[in-house]
Amino acid sequence: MTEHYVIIGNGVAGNEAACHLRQRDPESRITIITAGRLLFYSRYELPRLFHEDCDWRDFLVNPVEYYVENRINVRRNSFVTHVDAQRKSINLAHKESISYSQLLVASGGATNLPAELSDFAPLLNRFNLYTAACQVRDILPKKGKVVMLGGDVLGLDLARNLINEGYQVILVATEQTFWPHRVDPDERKLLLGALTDMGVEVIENAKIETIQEGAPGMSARHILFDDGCEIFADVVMPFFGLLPAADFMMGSGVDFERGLLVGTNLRTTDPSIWAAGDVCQIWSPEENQYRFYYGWQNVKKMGEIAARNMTGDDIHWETATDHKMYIDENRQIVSPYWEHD
Amino acid sequence: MGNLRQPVYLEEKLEQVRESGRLNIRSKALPTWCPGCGYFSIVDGVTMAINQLQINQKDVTVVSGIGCASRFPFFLDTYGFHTLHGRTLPVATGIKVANDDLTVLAIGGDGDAFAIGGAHIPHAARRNVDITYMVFDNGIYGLTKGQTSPTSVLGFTTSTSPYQNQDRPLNPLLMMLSYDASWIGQSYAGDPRHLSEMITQAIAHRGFSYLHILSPCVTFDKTSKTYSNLKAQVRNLPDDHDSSDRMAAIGYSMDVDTPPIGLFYKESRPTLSDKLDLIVDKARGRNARASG
Amino acid sequence: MADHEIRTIRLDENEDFSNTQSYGQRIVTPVRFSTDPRDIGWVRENIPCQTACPADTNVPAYIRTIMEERYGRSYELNRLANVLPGVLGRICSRPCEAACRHGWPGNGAPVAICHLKRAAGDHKQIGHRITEDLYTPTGKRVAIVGAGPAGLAAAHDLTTLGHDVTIFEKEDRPGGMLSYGIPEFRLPRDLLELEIHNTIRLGVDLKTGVSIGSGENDVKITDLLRDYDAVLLTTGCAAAIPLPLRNIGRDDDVSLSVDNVENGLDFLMELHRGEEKQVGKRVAVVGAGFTALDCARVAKRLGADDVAIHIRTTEEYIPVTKDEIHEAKREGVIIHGLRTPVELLSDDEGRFRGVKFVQNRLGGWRSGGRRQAIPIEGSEFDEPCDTLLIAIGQKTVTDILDVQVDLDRWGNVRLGQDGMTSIPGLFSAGDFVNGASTVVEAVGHARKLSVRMDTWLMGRERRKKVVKISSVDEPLRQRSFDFIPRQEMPTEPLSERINTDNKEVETGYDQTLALEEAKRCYLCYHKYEIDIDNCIYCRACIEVAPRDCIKMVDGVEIKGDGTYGSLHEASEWDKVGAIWVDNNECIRCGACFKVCPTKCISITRNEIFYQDL
Amino acid sequence: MIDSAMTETDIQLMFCGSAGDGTIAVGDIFKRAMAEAGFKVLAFDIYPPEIRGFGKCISRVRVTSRQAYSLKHQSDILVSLNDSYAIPHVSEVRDFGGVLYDQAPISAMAEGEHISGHLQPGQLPYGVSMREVSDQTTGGSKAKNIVALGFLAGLYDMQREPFHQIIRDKFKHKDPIISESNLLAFDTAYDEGVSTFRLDFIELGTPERQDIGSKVQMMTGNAAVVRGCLDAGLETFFGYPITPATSIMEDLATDLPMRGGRLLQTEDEISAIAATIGAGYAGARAATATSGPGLALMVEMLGLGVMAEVPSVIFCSQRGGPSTGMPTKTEQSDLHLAVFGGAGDAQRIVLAPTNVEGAYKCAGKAFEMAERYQTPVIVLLDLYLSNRYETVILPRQNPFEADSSKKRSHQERGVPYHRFSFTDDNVSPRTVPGEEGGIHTVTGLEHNELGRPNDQPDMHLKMSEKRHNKLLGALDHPGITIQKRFGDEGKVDVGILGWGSTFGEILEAMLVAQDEGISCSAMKVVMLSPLPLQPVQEFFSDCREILIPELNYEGQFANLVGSAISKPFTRLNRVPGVPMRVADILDEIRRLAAQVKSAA
Repeated sequence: MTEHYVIIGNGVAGNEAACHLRQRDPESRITIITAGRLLFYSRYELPRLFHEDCDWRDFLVNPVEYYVENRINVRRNSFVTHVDAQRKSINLAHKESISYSQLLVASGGATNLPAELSDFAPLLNRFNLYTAACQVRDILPKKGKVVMLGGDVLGLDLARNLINEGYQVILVATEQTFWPHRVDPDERKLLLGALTDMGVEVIENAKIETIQEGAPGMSARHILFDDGCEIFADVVMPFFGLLPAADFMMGSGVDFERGLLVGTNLRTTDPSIWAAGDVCQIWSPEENQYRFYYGWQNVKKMGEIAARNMTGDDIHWETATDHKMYIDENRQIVSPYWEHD
Repeated sequence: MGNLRQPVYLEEKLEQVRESGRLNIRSKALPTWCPGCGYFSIVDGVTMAINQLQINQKDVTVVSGIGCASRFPFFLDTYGFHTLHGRTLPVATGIKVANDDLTVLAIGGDGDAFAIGGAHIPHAARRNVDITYMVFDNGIYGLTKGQTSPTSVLGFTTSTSPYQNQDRPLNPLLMMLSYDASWIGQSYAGDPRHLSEMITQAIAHRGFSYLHILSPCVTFDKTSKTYSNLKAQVRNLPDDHDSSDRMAAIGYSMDVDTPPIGLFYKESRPTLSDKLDLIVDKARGRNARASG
Repeated sequence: MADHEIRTIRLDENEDFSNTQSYGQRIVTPVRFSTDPRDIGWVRENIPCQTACPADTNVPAYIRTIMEERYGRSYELNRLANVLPGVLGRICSRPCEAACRHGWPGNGAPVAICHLKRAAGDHKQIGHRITEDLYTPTGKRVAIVGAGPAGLAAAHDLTTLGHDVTIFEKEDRPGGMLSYGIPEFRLPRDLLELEIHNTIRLGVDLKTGVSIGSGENDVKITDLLRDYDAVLLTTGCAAAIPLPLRNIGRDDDVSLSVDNVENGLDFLMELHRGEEKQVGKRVAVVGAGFTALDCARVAKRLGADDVAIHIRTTEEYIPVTKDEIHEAKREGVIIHGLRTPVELLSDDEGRFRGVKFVQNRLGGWRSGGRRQAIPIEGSEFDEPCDTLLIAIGQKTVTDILDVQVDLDRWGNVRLGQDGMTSIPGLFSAGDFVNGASTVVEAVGHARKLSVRMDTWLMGRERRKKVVKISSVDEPLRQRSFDFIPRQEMPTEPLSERINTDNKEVETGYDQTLALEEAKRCYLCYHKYEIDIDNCIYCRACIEVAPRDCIKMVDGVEIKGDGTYGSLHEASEWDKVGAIWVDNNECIRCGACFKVCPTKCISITRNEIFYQDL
Repeated sequence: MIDSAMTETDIQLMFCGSAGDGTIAVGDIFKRAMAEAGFKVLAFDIYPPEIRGFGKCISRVRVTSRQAYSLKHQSDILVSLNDSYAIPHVSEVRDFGGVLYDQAPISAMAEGEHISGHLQPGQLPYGVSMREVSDQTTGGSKAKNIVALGFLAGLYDMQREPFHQIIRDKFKHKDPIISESNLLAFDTAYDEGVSTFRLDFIELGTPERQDIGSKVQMMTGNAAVVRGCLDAGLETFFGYPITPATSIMEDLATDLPMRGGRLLQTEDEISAIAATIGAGYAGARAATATSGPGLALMVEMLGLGVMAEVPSVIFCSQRGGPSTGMPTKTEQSDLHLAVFGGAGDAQRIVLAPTNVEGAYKCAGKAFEMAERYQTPVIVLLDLYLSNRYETVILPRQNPFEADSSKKRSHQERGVPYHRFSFTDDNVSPRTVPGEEGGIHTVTGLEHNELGRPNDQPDMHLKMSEKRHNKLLGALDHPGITIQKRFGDEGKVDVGILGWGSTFGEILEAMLVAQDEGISCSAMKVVMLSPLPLQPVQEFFSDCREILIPELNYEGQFANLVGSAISKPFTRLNRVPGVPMRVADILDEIRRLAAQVKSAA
């Protein structure tokens, strides 16, 4: 029997793993399962939508032929509902079940939305997927006004792009601002100052009372703060960092806290199930706790480690130092998490 | 409500069905008729009859023409011959003449029997070929997706009678009574118990037996011969009906509004094979055997 | 078969038809009573909500009566199983909903069984008539110790069985945890008092403020055993388990020695006794049950800014409803997972200033689908806070006993086969036996124990469990009902909650919502059967089936206890012995019934019924 | 002139499902809606012989702004209504094309049974809640097809209105609730489609509007036959249901009585042709329609028609043979039977249209010719042409002569009537029953000018000459193209000679070859009997290499041509039961062109 490697997730970790799996086991079957409808594309490139005429084909990391040549079956538009670790099978929402010999969970992170804002979810726009990004592009008028809640590095990347294109950006700063950077109060002050210099309007210490749809003919969104202040905006977007997207692992028996808990070899508590990327919490022997690591390079490395260990190697994740956000000579803020291949 | 009076438990019932052996007479493949088709009832009835009469499956040959009903041989585990449209009876006659030991069932729909094949019926009947001819009458052409048939009722609307059928339907039982068929009965697909009983009798009869089976076409007939209409119409022949009384049978056959089901007419007379044997005997100069 | 009898009974012998025009007429319907294990097993396998309910509530029946807008009848059907429908319609742990067939994969969300239970109570007529089947007085006297859910349930059942019941309650008001442990914003007190009163007014002698124990002024168990024919202990688990910490003794309770550190249960009980309670700005709660959540939400209402619940495992494994977690989070409560408190922190002046936690990882499985938490060495960290509420569990208090009864290794009372403790005539029920569990489990246990007590008191069994099978003429559901989404429970807006501290958060279904939700119930007590003798195997039913619920079968698994297991499907025509409704997959939509050409599909209603012997 | 801002449209959809899924029906709604919107449509359905429940159905629809001649080999969009049938066809969808399928089917399935696992990397998946939406809106799963259609229409920003109109029309004979619930299903899915982000690169574009002064219509070959019959004044029709000709009778059953005509469904083909000839004898324009097996039954009676010189029109839509063969598959293998079938020397006129518009023309002209030349006329269609949809422009003026019979001149009146008199054009003036002074008898026996039986050798010779030579007049019959040449003029390297429905594929292949720089030309022959020999011979002499592609095993048309012309040619015979692939013809053209080059 040839091995069947199944990868849940079509991002950096999953695709990096698929690539290594193919190199190390040329005979095997490799299946990537993803809820999305597209092949692997770079989310880092999405802000390009605001200054170029481009579509998803321009964001593809690998050409279509790559998947044919490497016999990587990307099952798109497929939703995993349950993983049965005992029978080594995966149930998909359309009632098909797929068996695996080794499973890599690399389903990444979903946009975090704090519970107190959950009531307003329908009024918020995301920027996590190509389709969501296109939606923002399509509804945002020229020189339109964007309100960012939180302001993690993904949001700040978008913010600097929007500013350059002449849009207005208002940042409602919270403790998740600069996520996943750990920023002390002094640093925070400096960075927020730099943001203001760049043209971002920063609002600190404000608590949102409600978000409403704007009146007809007015701006599309209306935000009210508890101190009575209000803002009108065309788009309101939450950037509170990412939460692991692995609800389908509930009940599988694999240990799970906020993310899948894995050892430094990226194996979960099930010998045939591995995890990599934003979905996993890796044990850090130095810090004596499970930790998340973000960014293209980190995640890519995880994909490689998982793939190699799945095929018999025994290599380990080494705790990476946290990246710092800094201000460059042009008074622009820079995050190492923005770097990608 | 039956299960309140007499509790039924699945495994006991399954055992009973399996023990009977009638499942073995079915094909492996599922019938391709539309779900709900009355013809399913007929397959079931035939398997029960063959089973009950303890006829060896290999000695059964089913001959049919073209049409939904004529798919029948494919759904039994017996010998079968799916011939041309309307040409069922000549083929069946040939088989019977060649081998008198076979139990030959001829199957056709109302179109196959009375439209294109109508010319053959009187001759098969008067010769008293020892076959069982079952006509599944749903009053419509199913295989060509719903046109009128010779037994479609007056006023029936189909794709070829968009201004309603203006021709009176045939009365097959009356025809058969006048064609001299030696066993004539009628049953209804919605009453599986009665149906299997009638099929059993028809097969058991020696001579040309004609069983007319009323059955709905659930796909193309939503108004005329539906289960609910037929159920409301059919009634049993009175218990005191004398099946040797042809005039009485003719009387009942004329009742098309509330068709009676049961055995209409039955007589015993030499079959085609008997007569062929007689001719052989005559040709060889021997005395004819005692007739009958 | 002797197991079956056919009787013709008047329907209103068991059912109240007072809201229909047929009252007074003789309505007869054929009914079969069966004790066949296959029929009893069917009910157990096919009515998952009822099977999951510790009190054995006939859920489909009460939801069906809501559909008929007979709220009073629905409420009474609930009372047959538990005496506190309005209470459990709010705070039940809802094991039924976890089991509900509507919540199975592919079927959508479970029916809001609990919310409907509440709706039955909310919308019954004012002056609604209560139905009690009262037995002739037996002359037996029973003493019940503790007027919590278990005590009240037992008091009700024993009274209706004809016994004279006296309840001794230590507190000023009856209700136990219901009165003292659960905040008013989850359970309004006027409702609680009404439902308790419904039991007491049957003739129960309730003595409050009477302490049972070994103290000087206490009433002694031995006295009770002497004065009564039987004594039932339902004192529950009213003692908080102390928080184990490093550097303190096993039985030391920090809540007694450190200011601003309290046991959550005591905190709630004192609050409900009417004491003024205060919390600091930052409140930490440790524990993972309803008590922990209640403490956190109360703290929020008492003015705390930051309230966090610290749990040892993760949210996935804590035994509370998801709704409750969601509401708490909406009110601003934060939940931190994988941490265990190890030390209390204090400032230079010795004042409590926070908790030292250790990071955990998940370990092996514990019973009930829960997980172990294993501390990670050296991963301690400090969490500053002003108030600590400890809600890590409750235990029984056995020092009230002046007699020696056998206990199990967890310190709970051990019962014999007949439901009796090791002391003749002394029974026990509820949390006092089972350890801290849920209200519905306490009620259910007390109910079962009452029957055993009755058997012991009377010297014979008086009732027998049978399946009552009655025919149903046609499907009572429409396919469109299956697409109604689960109706969300309306709640007070956040702004209305914190400032008006005791306003009930959930406002209840109105009649429209209740009707919509009731329609969703599959009415699993309906059983669809095919008469094989009349089936022509035409598959018309399979064609219209909404799910893979009608199967071609060649056999059925019979389990060791004589009940049915799964169907053996056949794909080859010559193996298909029957076409059969897989009632486990069946969602009772009635599509097959309508389409069958030979009308060979029948529907029966299958209900657990207690026959007098 | 095409506005440069207008996008040229050329998209092809494929609906694939099991019989009973409404595959063909949904294809029908789609193409009608597209035609309604002003596009050119070419469509062809494939379905199984079973009534329902089993078997694969495919409906392919090509939507273009300018006329297309055949279906494309790769579709832009596949809609799966049944995954097990659709999976083998996934490879027929182009890169960056879309695949629509049911997101939540009813029962659990093993790995690989769902179509989403079979998509090629470049193709784009669109999961649609077909069953669920159908269930919610109509209370059953029957409207899955409508849901798929609604989603598709929403996804590609098609206008709702044409679809609404066609759906209403489709259900107009049913309970209005059914129509409404289907519309609701369509709209619900449409909204879902609109809100679904489209990722493929399929643009519908805009239809090319022409001011043609006449309504563009979309119809099948069989429908065109019906229109031709009606425009030519058909009075009586007799028929017996047979695939793929049944719909001619079905449509006439509705339409003919509206014009005062009469239609009778006879008990078999034998009686159908008999009644047709009887009506023809009585002077009515009469016709029947059948397929190969029915024609085989009719040939005896056809012989009577030839012998008795009674006009009749027989439409024969060919399907896979011999015998019952492949009733729902297309083939061009009844040419021998149509041209030669029957007892004795029984020559008749045989017309074979190449497209839907031609089917209309031939149908109408067949009546003129039958009447004018007093003979049975067979119009030879095939399943592909009978069932395929094309948008056509029918002339505003009725192009057919109402009465083309040769009547007795004034001078001839009063003298004894010779029904079979010898004349210059070999056609005898004819009377019909009821006409004064024209009483006569016809018979299947050989006869003299009076119609009396006569078996003298010279009479049989003269009558045989008469019966054959009178048909030559049909070669110059006005108003009908009996052959036509396309492509390069004059001497060419490769010439393709074709007939019937396959000529569409031939024309597409020839156009591609021309674009590739191959000197080539194509000729269609519409009249197969009598054969227009002279233009065919000229074509042969103009072309260095000749290719004759046809959908039969024996090369029946090639045999017909080869028996008259001695020059060698190449045959291309295929019997797949489906239309010939353009690529196959093109390969052969390239091969022959290379052969010519290397010889030079």
